[in-house]
Amino acid sequence: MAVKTMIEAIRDGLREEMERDERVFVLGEDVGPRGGVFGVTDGFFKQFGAARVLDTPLAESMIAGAAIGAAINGMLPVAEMQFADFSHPAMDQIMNEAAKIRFRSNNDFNVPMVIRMPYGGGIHGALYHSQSVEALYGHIPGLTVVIPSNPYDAKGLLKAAIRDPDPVIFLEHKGAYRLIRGEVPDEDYTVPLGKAAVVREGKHMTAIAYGMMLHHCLNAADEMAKEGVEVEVVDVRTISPLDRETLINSAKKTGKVVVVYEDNRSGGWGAEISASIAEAAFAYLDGPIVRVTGPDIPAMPYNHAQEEFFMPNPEKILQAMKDLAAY
Amino acid sequence: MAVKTMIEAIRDGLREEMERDERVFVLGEDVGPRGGVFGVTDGFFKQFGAARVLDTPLAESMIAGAAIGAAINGMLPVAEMQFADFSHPAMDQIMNEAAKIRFRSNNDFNVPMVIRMPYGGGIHGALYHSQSVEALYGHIPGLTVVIPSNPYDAKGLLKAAIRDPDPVIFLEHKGAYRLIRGEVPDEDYTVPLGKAAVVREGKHMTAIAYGMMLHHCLNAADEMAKEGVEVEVVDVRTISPLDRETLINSAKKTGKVVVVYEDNRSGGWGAEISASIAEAAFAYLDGPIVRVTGPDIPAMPYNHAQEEFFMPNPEKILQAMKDLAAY
Amino acid sequence: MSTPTKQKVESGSRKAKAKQPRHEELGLGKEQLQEMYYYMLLARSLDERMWLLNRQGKAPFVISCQGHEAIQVGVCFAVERGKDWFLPYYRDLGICLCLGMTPREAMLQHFAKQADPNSGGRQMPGHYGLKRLKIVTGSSPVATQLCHGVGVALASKMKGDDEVTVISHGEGATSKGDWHESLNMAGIHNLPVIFLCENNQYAISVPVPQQVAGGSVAARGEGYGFPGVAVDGTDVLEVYAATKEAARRARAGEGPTLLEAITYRLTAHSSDDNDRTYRGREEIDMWRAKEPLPKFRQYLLDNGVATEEELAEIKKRIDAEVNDATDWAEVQPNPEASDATKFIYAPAEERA
Amino acid sequence: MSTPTKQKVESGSRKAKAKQPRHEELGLGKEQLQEMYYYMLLARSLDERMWLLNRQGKAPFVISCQGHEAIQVGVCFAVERGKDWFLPYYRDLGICLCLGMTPREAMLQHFAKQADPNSGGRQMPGHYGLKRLKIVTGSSPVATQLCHGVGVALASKMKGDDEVTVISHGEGATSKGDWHESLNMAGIHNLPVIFLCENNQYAISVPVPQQVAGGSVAARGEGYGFPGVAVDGTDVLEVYAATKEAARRARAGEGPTLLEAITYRLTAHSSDDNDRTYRGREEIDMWRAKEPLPKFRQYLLDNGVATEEELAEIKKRIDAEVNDATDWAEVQPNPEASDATKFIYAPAEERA
Ligand SMILES: Cc1ncc(C[n+]2csc(CCOP(=O)(O)OP(=O)(O)O)c2C)c(N)n1
Ligand SMILES: Cc1ncc(C[n+]2csc(CCOP(=O)(O)OP(=O)(O)O)c2C)c(N)n1
Ligand SMILES: [Mg+2]
Ligand SMILES: [Mg+2]
Repeated sequence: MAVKTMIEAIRDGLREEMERDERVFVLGEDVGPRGGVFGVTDGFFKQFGAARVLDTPLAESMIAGAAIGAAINGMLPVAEMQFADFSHPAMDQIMNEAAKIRFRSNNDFNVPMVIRMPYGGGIHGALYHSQSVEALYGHIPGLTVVIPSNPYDAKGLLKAAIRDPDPVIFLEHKGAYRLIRGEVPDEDYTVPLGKAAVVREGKHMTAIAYGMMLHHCLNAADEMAKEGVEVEVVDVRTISPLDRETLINSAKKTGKVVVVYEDNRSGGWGAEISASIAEAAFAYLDGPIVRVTGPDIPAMPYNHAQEEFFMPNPEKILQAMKDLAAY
Repeated sequence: MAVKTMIEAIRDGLREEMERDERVFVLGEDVGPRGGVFGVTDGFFKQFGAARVLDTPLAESMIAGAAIGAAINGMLPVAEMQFADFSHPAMDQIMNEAAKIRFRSNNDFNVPMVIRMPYGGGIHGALYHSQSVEALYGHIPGLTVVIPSNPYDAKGLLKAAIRDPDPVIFLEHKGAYRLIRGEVPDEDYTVPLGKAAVVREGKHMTAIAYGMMLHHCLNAADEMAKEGVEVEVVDVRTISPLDRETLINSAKKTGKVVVVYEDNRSGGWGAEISASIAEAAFAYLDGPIVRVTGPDIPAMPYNHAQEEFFMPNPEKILQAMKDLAAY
Repeated sequence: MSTPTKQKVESGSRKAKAKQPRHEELGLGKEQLQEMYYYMLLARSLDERMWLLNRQGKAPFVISCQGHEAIQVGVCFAVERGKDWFLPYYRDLGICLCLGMTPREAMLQHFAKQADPNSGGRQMPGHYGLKRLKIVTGSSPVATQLCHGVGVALASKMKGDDEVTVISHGEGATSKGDWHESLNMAGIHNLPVIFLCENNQYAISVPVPQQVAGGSVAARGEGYGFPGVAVDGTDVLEVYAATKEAARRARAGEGPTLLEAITYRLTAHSSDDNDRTYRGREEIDMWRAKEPLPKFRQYLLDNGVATEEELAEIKKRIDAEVNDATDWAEVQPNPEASDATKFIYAPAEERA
Repeated sequence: MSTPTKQKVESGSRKAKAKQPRHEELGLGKEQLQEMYYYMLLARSLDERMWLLNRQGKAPFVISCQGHEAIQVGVCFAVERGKDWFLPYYRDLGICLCLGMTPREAMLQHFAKQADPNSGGRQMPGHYGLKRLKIVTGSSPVATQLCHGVGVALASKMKGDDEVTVISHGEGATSKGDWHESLNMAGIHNLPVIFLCENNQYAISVPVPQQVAGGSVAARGEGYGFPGVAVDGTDVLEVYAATKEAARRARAGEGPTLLEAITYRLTAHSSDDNDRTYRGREEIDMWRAKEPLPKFRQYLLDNGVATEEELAEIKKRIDAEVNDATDWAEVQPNPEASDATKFIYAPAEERA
């Protein structure tokens, strides 16, 4: 197995799906000759041509809406929002249209499409190139929202998303693109949507996270292990529909839960995770369900000090774990 | 004091503010001669003229964005989204612009504006005239999100919102417009933003809700009282920033909490309420934090049976309260 | 806004050439014309019945096609029904009927019955969607279907399918960002799309001068590099002719056409509206005089396309169909509460 | 996309009338012209320094005005600075300097320093906003400022203030719904707005033919009922003349103007871009030959507006200012982490 970065795994997955199925095509801003501003579609324009690697006008609502229409007429579009922060103009198309089409047509129509969005901060992207949007999309039934944390999952989940008959929002952490590496098999595989994964077993405490934060949790768990506290780390992977069973089982097993997310605290997706556990695992809990999150400020600042202030990191998580362990 | 409906109280509050301060003006679709599709601005066109009661083109993003600009240039716009369900095209302007302007300009600019949106279901409005949107906007720091449950609060909160120097999303439950009546003083008053209210005291259990659901909770609490269970009912009033203190104090006092919201369950605003309590009041809890919510389906159906299936109501709440009381 | 302005009529009514009636010039025969009349009257009759049922408390909501019949029927007859795609909006009862939605199906929707083929009673009336007829499911948010239609047409082009996509909407919809983004995209890719604007002078209460800067929707075509054509939307033959040309262009790879069909909304916006707050009797009367149905009726009689008897026969047939549809649909089963959780995602076996 | 097409030049370069130099015809004197040149060169010099600092690892990001200087300076000199409102975008360093942002302030922003008057180091460089100069705070999402500008102008009109609002943006921004919604609103209310499109042929990598259906931004004005004017954006006097007329119209209550100033983006999109993936050397060279700065320099010399010595003096002054700004700003304090929670809402005492 080759070791790849996140971005390579995503690129490979997308390319293989385009090779496998003629109906798959990509559309978005600068995905053509430029290969996407992060290079996910690097080389695609040459390999697949302008028709299947479509540079669109700067119009996110149209990108999402045209993808819906193309999906209805037999294609399998993979749209790119250049940054998750710029997906807001498409929220009407994504939330009110894509998410509701199977439901509102009583199963007559469905929308097999994927919208990829680079998200997340810590990359000097400031207010508008750092946002987390999973809480907004995760709230909308009809959408499947995915966040991979490692190259293996990224490729397998992306393939599953492209083959899924319903709209999938596929969020890729920008900080992880080149930083996170891992083994990826050469043969075709998928990772099932809707399933969380226990990526580290432990019995004293559960840490729940996804995307970049998963790695910070693993780092913090390593530290905790040195002090004899075995932290079970759960990778949510599919934000919505949420695999409550896996999360709740882990919470029941350890009795203590830390939920970590990069998004600002209030109404972040970890609130749903916490509430689900508070409702279903109350009798098993030995301590409060603790959240380590971005602060409730409007967005991530550009300057280094304030960006660092915003981002959860292993130290902040470790502190919360220690406090909870001592509860 | 006169008894008024919600809609009368809102209309009075808005009219009085326009009379009090020339900078206040309304803009939106059909707010002019038509007086708004629900009649909130009925008579305003005649009283204040076309310039201050501005019928806009059908363009929600522009409505929100132009309100931002007008606020920056010294006016106090009160924009109307005809239905909360149609505010999605304006989410970029509301979330990425209005919410972040004071922050991003380091306090150089601010945006004193209000966006009113009728929300909520149970009125045969189907998928697109029934939605709850407080979880989406509540998640965004920089916005203040308000939901009044009664005419007194509606008028007082609207006045506070108009006088507030930052953007306020003001959500009005359509089902409550003509149904909910209450005493409203003639003299000028405001109800402070950011403060929840304990509207019924109790010691055995806390029910937390807002908008229409608050009334269903009160009804259910009446029933519980007959069985000797005193339910404390808390009206959240300001969704965000959330008055955690009042909610947590009540939870600590009673040890049992039911959170009720009409929105679909996953990632609804009650998840934040639940998570906040699970984190801060754990040691005081005598039972799981229970949620009574709309189901996780894409939206409210039009036909009666399925609409009823969607809406939380006093019976469903009562059942949850009984179960929790027995825990 | 009071009179229908004909900004630019590029096709239609070429009166010259001796006395050949317009329909013959257009290659339309007696049978087709009678069928067009049938659909116009069917749409009107069903629509009127829907209002009646609403007033009787049997259906909470109506939104009307009255005044739009000539546009909707004219357009449908000029394209290839069953092969071409439609993205209608809530006024397009006439379009859906022409494409093959039956009166019974229309009434199933009106009563929000379980068997409503558009949505199983989930959506409000007027929210169409029938895959078998290539009518793409629509929503309430205005103008979103423009983007979908552009995507449908893009897919047709990518697959090499000879399909035209008709996207209809009101003039209020032209103010939305989605409208612009879609026309721009269609123009860039020369997509086989007909943008059909049914300009009925009002968006609920807001009249054209407050809605459309410059006053003309058709005038905007040029800015996107394709023709914008305004036609008299009360004249079914004029609409037919303009659509025929737009469809020809689309099929020939010449790209989109923006068609503005000018008419008047004869009813209130919907059963929830009260139009007396914003428009006067005289204006309505003035437009009533130009109504599409009597005008076409007269044309049929004047040109010997139909006799009074034939027209009476058509009306009788329609009355029977409307009665049948109403009576039949009313007693069909209502949706089950528990079915509300169905069809959110594909069943597990269809998933990857 | 290779050559600057002049779709429609309604004003500017009226060559006729004997030999009067263009600037005199426009009522501009020697001092103003030298000042214009000063600002163009100042913008270019600061911009170049910013790239240098970026390459030295002292600033993570640059986005450039190179190629846009004639537009930005020409526009500013044609309106009333200090009185009129501006909603610039990230390329408008030249506009902000002309309006009174100092080189030191520009460098505070570039280094994201605490004292950065645009955002206190919170936003990326190029995200301007200075209330004292009536420069409205901008964001990254493209085209949102169009709506704000329309609102600013609406407020001016409501209050009876004699203010013009200039809203600038790239040609990529014209594809956004907000662009259309704003032009429509401005047209309906005849607002005193200048929509300034700085068409530099690319939106990151996407060239005009894939961005603008029909190929001309200016051609879209007509559809909104107001003039669309295309000018050579490398010619500061042509931009000045067209803006002067647009501002006159706005102040006279004649409504908005859509001004398309055609130029070329001389650098990569930003320091994060690599433009060799999508455009060739020859194209860049061809445009380099039309650069705004040498062209204007030559004009000044040819028309006796400035001597080589005077120009050298200007350059010297600018070099000193750029050095001073860099050195000074670099050592100013960085923002404090704990200040990140400030200024989300008004302080309690300002609230109702
Ligand atoms: C995005 C959005 N905003 C507002 C509404 C409410 N609304 C429904 S129909 C309508 C007017 C539409 O006017 P027009 O496009 O002219 O169509 P018409 O009804 O006149 O045929 C409005 C404002 C909506 N459905 N969607
Ligand atoms: C809504 C939105 N989508 C995408 C982006 C990413 N982006 C930043 S600048 C840009 C291109 C803008 O091109 P143009 O308007 O022509 O301005 P230019 O940079 O050429 O001056 C893009 C796609 C963004 N900032 N906002
Ligand atoms: Mg209309
Ligand atoms: Mg550009």
